[in-house]
Amino acid sequence: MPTFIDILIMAPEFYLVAAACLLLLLDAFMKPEQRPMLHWISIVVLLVAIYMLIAGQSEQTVTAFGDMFVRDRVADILKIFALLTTVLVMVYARPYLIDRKLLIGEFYTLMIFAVIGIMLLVSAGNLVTVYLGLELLSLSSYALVALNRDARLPSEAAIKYFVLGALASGMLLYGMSMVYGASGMGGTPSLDLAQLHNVATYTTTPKLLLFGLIFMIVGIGFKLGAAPFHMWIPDVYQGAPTPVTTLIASGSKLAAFGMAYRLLSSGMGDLSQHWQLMLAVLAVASLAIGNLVAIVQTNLKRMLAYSTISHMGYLLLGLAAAGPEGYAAAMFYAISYALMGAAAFGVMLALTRAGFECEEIADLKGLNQKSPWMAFLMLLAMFSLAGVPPLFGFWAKVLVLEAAIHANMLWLAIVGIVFAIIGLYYYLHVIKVMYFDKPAEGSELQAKPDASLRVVLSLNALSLLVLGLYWGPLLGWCRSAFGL
Amino acid sequence: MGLSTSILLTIALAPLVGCVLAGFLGKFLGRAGSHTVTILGVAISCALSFYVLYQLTLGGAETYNQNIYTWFQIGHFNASVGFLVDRLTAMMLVVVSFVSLLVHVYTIGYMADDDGYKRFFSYISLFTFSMFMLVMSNNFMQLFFGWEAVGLVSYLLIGFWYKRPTAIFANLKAFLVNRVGDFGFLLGIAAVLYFLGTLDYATVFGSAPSLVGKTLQITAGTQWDAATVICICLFIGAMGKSAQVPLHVWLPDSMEGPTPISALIHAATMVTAGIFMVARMSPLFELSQSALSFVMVIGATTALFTGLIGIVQNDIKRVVAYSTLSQLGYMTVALGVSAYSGAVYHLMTHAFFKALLFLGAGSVIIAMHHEQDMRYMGGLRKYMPITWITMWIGSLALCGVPFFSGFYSKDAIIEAVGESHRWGSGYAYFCVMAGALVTSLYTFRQMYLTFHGKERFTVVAHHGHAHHDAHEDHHDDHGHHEPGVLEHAPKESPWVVTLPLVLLAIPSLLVGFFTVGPMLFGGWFGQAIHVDEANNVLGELAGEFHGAVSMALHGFNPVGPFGLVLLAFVIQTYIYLFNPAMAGKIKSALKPLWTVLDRKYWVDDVYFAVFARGGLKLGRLFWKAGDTAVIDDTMVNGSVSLVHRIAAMTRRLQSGYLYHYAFAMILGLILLLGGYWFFGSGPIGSGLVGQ
Amino acid sequence: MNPQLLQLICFYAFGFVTVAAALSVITLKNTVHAVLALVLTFFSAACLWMLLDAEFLALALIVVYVGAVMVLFLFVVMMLDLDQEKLREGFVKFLPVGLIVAAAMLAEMLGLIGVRAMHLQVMGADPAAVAGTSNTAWLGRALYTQYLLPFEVAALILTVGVVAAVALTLRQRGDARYESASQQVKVNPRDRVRIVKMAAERPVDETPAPPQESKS
Amino acid sequence: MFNHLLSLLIWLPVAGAIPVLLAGSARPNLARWLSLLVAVLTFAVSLFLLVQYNPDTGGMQLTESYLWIASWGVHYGLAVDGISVALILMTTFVGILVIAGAWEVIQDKPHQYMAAMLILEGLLIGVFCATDALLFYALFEAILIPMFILIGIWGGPRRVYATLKFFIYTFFGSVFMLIALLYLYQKAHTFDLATLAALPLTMKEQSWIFFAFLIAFAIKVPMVPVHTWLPDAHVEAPTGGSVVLAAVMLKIGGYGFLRFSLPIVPDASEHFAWVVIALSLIAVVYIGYVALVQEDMKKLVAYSSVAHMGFVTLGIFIAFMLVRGSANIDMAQLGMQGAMVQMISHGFVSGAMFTCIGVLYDRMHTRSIKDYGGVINVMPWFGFFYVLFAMANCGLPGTSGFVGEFMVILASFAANPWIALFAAFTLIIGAAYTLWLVKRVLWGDITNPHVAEMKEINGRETFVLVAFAAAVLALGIWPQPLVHLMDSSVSQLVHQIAIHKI
Amino acid sequence: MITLSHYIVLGAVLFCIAVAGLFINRKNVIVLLMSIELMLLAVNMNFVAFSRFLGDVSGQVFVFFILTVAAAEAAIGLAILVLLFRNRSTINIADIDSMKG
Repeated sequence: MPTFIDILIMAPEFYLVAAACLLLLLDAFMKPEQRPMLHWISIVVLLVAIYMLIAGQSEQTVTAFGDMFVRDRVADILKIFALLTTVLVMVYARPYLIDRKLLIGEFYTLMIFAVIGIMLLVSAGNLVTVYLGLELLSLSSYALVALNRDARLPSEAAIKYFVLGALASGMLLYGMSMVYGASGMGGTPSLDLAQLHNVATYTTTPKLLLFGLIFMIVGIGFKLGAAPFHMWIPDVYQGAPTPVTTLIASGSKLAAFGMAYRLLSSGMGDLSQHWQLMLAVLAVASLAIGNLVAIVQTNLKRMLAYSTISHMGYLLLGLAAAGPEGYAAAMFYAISYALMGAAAFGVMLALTRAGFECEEIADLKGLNQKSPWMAFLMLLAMFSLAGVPPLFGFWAKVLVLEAAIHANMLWLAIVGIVFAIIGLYYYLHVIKVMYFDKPAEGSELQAKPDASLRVVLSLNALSLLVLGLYWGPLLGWCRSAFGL
Repeated sequence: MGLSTSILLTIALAPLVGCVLAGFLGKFLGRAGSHTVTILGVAISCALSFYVLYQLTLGGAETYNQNIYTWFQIGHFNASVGFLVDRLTAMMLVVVSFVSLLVHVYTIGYMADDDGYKRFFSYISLFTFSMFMLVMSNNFMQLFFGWEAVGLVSYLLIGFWYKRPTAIFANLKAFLVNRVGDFGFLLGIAAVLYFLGTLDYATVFGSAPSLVGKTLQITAGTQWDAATVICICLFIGAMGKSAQVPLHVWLPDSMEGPTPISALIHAATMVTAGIFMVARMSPLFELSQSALSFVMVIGATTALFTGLIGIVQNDIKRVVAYSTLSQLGYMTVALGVSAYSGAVYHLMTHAFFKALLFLGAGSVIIAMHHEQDMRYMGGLRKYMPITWITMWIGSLALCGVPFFSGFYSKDAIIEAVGESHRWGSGYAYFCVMAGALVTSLYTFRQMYLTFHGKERFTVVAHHGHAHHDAHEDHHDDHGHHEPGVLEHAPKESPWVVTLPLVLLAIPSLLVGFFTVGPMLFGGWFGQAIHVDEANNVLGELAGEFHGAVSMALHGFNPVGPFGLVLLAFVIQTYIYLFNPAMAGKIKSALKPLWTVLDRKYWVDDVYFAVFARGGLKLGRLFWKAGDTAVIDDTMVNGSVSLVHRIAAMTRRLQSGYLYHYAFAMILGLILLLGGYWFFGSGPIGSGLVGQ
Repeated sequence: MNPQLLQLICFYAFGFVTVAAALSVITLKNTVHAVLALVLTFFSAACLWMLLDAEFLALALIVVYVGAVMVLFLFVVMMLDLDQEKLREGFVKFLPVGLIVAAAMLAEMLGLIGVRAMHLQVMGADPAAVAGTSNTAWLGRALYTQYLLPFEVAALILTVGVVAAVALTLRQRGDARYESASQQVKVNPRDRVRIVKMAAERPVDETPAPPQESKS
Repeated sequence: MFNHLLSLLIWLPVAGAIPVLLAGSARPNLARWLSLLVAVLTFAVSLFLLVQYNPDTGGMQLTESYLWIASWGVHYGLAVDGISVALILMTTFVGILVIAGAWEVIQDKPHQYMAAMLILEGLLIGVFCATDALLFYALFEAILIPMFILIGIWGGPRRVYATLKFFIYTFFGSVFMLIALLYLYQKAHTFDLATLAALPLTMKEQSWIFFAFLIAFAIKVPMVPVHTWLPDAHVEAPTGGSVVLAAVMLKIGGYGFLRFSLPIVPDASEHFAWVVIALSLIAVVYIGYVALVQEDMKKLVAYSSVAHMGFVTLGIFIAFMLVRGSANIDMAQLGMQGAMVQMISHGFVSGAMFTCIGVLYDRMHTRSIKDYGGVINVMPWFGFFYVLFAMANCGLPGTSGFVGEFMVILASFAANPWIALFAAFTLIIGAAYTLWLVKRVLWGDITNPHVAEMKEINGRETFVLVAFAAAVLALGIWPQPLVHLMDSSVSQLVHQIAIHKI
Repeated sequence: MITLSHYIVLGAVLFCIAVAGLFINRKNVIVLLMSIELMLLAVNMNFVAFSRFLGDVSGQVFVFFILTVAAAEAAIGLAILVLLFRNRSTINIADIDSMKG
């Protein structure tokens, strides 16, 4: 039976569930002209949740509901950043939603449900929780993608996302079932990740365990967007409303990392020598496909989608290293990517207007003349994504490369670095368009006057610079989560 | 009383000050101001040079050898700027400053109408400074500095009339050919440093004997004598600066510069820097018989073959230029037979009479309104008597007629070559003897064509003052008017021009007579020049020397160089004074030979084709094939387009169809499973993942 | 008859039906038929689960899947009025690919699962019976104790399903009339009846205000 | 402040860029004056640095070290030795000149231009005083950003190609260095250069690391065959960009060799010195020929930069042959010093050459040599400077261009006469391409009527050229102060590389 | 006698049928969704069988959650499908390729 302690441990989650329900009710009872209030209320709700998480941090790992829910520093950090990026998304989304008449309660509630899904996922202590958290996140995401109901692309993106997502969870579940079965062969069958950790040592059929593991890796690969399970990413990024894309690109990646960490490290840590190479293969494939195909993109969102794929390749570099250093590096990478992605999409959101999506790279032509500040923020985001020092993204790359070398996978680090060179090209292309090209004829490119957006976006993008100059504490925090 | 640093510094820096003032403040100083400051500077140097010479010769001053400042100091290696002033230097100082001073004065007249008047004075003062630095240097580094600096000024002055395509071609050529020499020179300096560990003259010469037996491995199995390598490398530098075959090609072209420059730089002083340098390096050269043979053969070749070209030249300056080449060859031969004093002595006498000849030629050119072709001259003696007389003095000195200064130096060289037993000395002796004939041939031809015979120009009355002005504007742009047509009758040049002629004629006539005893045979140079006893040909000649008069009288021996002079005199007098048609006949009779000489043995053409055009072709090949095709197009852009192509192919995988996406996922799953199945249950690819 | 043999016969029978129906699902031309084949698959699967003493889940499968999900599928299929022929194009073309992939997959899976080891696993006593309860109670106990949190999360997921489905499909047409909960609650009696004071002889210009309705 | 002199030097220009940016395009003159002020202040601080630095002890001085990333042991570590001080001084000096040089030339968004320049300057200074490898690397790469912007916005017609090529090329090189650094970190658990220098490494490790460093620095220097980015970048860059690129940025490559390859992998450096030497000699000869046939002035000077930088790498690696082959410490020092002096000198000379070309370009808007001819007729003063710098470029004694090449040739003769032979070839080919350029541009009669309309250099341009000329001449006439500044540091370096690690 | 492998093999077969279904039905989204339902059935089959044979309740509980989620998933999936049909008047996957490359 749950005790008060259990509830205390899960306080942020419960609080958010309550808040989400409250928002649903508020939405139903609000006058149409009061609806915009929902925006600020949701942001406050999330900020309070962040505060609760920070305030409730603890050094030790604590579990609730009989190991169903694990609250450790890994989870806390991921949750804090997931919430933070969600706040960013909400702030950036406002003008976009207003322009497209999408500022409806469902957007905010689904967003919060998605965040709850993330939080459960990263705190999962049991395969069931993993699955349910994942589904909570996924289902909310599917709906969010399709939320702009009358546009052509979102429904297409949503159906692709949905079908592939369902397929991926099918495979994941199949893998889970096999792992469950394997755990029972010669021991107590269990869905508990902590107990699964030891299965490798006693099970009579490690083959079965590995077999299940492969299916689970497919599920993880899908969530991360690692090649060859990446196919949904470009279409969904492009088709989804930009704020939703932002969420998928930022918070969702943190969740994916959390899920991978929970399943692979917590659950299958003893088999690391088996899955390391699989992840390495996925990493190489992701790096190759992401970076190569991004080069030929003309749509900015699509380009960023491929860039995401390549970044997940780097993240996998850290995971494949399979040690505390590697996990810390991968988590650092996930955080950095979430912030960079949020900033890049944030600039796009700041430039969109009704009837002007600002999705094509060519739309940014001459941005430096029209709006130098926005161009500068985008420049920071792009250089950071490209991994050019002194920006945040560079250090993230350095860390995962170091982790790979540390794990004696020098070849993987070299592959990673070679693709970084190729990847550089398309980020530079964006900067080239913004800075070196003249504005298109009659271009009305201008930044939204929305003050909150401008301020938060500036902070977001500048944080890439600040964290690039002073990334020690964050790294220390990430490392402390893995006992370093 | 010794030599003080301040005196020497003043000598060196006074012209530099003049140069800077005239160059940068020319606007404020005006024309007169510019030439005043520069002449003043050089005059001070000249006076002090005489003072230094006096001190060293009669004043009992010790050789001065001190560093002025440390240029750089690395580890134990010290590169300094310093002065070494001994008698050799003092002689050079006097020659340089004296000729330079006269040329400065002469320039006032010669360049009177030129727009670049101030610039010109600035340049020649800079040259004087550079030359002082060269001759006063006490180490190789500073020597190289002066060496290159005079090259720079030569470059600037040859291209002084920068609008002329020929001038700017000639200056580039001069600089580059000199650079070829410098290339060897620098390697020689490097070799000196490598073997002896210092660049300071005194130390180098002091430890030079230690070079004996040292070798340098050039290729596997090939050991070269260190001294030979050093000396040949250094001499390559001298070949460039002193225009020895095969690096002589720049000197005739350098006549594109104004005539005072030809006199000062390309005849009297700068081109003799190589001779001076080898004389200065005598302790090193004495260590290598092979190098000296090399020097001798090169010098002999230059002496004869460049002189031959002089016979067929029509340009008054070019005749003198080829004569300079030939005389430089004489000096080099003297070096090659270890008669360093002879070389330096000839350097001095040559400086006076060759400067005189050039300035005289310049005077003629002024009179002829910048017409330089002798075929349009003739009979000028009645228009410009001073020039005529002084030119004759210079010519006789050049031919080596006894009692003239040139005789003493040249005859000594020929004698010395005759005495030498070094490998190649037979060839050298033939060359210098034949050269004596050749010298006289072109000299008399030149004198007759210019001053004697019929006038081959016409004077047309000029119309009005305005025309005159227009003429002046373009006066440096010669060749724009009809050849042989003058607007004024030729007349004697102003005093600023003739005065230097006279002042140069005096030493051309007399300096040999008074100095031959001590300087050539009396060991006047002392420690400055070092000759091994075994090589000391001049020492042997000294035994037969019984005074200047006796030597001159002895020189009237018809079976000797003087006989050749006489022969030439007879031939040329007959041809040019009595039978002018004869010249044409000889020319057509010896057409092939004439062509060879007129084309200058095709050396220029070959150089141009091989080095200039060949270099450009090679460069274009490197650029287009190497940089553009291989590196940029194939490697750089090629890999970019390869990446693009792969990307374009890969993007097709993203077909947009849901079932393809699912297919990809399942394929991925199958591959992972298959990989696992294939590699078995052991750690997959454990070789790739280290634990 | 040996109950074990009977079980085995039942397994093969239902297993065959399950597989055959599943194959029909993916091969039948008519989508409605395919849905019905899926229903059959679920039914036979439920029967197979019955063989495993998993009564609750077997029934739930029928209730939830057949009763709810499949009906929803049928509803959508029929509503969308699909062009069946077009949707079948290329079926034969891709059949070999599908078969090859599926066969490869199956071979790998069977090869890796280690069927032989599992062959040794025989069915023991019904664990629910061992625990002394029914399958439902056994399951329920676990669900409400150990799996309480997931249970709550499942509720949340269902909520999301509702919210999402509504948000996506609820179409507010201009001519439809809705009840506005907030306005119903906030209603003020004074708004309902308006007492209009009017002079007897003057004509009324203004029409009475229509009842307040939300169009948004 | 005395303890933070280096930080001040780095961050002053970077921070100074902010007000310049804020001045905005509406107040271009304010931006110009502000940036000039910042540049002058930076130069003043660097002079103060010169005073503070004690050249006699030679070791790292004015050290600043703060733990930057605790968990990685990365330090914000700054210190200078004589080599750094010299390079920093050159950077700040050139910094003033590029800002003065861009004054009214840059009309489009001058505030951004100036700010980018200042940031670039700060980062460059940072590179020269970083003692932590990771800090060095970060700055090394960060430099690309402002340079990318500078070329891309204010560059010529093919600027996009050029700047992308520049960026990717350089990035390509440096990432391998990053891998090498991370590998070293695995072994040493620090990025501190001094510790890495003492780290024992097997020959195999050294070789790999050597090549990783080589590719990074070779591209930066640049060495043949990875030099092709440079002509393109130079041709398209604005004048100031070209000046900084040639004068300072290329030096990072040489500096990197000194700071990384030599101390960390000395044995591999010795073993593969022939590779670098061969490439350097190819640079001198091959690139010399390529430069000869260029039709674009900037390209010609760019190629000549490659050739001249060949002396830097040559001098650095000659040292190994001398120290290890014949234990000739003096000559090794001479070679190393030569390389250093050549770096500084090339900074001034190439900077001046590019400034001159910029002056011409501002008037004619073409860099094609054939469009010019007879410029001296209308711009005599300009001609004076042009000839001066051309002479410096072909290594005339009395100019700075001579000193370094002289030293390197002298030293290389001691290593092997053949090396000296090829190196000395620069005397000929260098003079050929430079003076042929001068001939075609400066001398001759005016053939193009546009040339006749060209105006003599104005006061600002004169100031810039005079400053360059002063530096070129001062260094040529009396190199001893510079040599003395670096002497003990170079000496330490040479002694350090004499020690075998295996 | 029924053994675990019977059920597991059945599950594998169902899984592969689902996979085959994904491939051969390249047009109809609904059949794709049904294939995925088959896949989930295979998973459930595994879980139930493991649970029963290993005598552990967790497997069956997991199936319970899968069923629940599948219901919600079906609702959302079909909602999206309806939306798609409204926008495109087709659910033919071959026509839904506005985004590619």
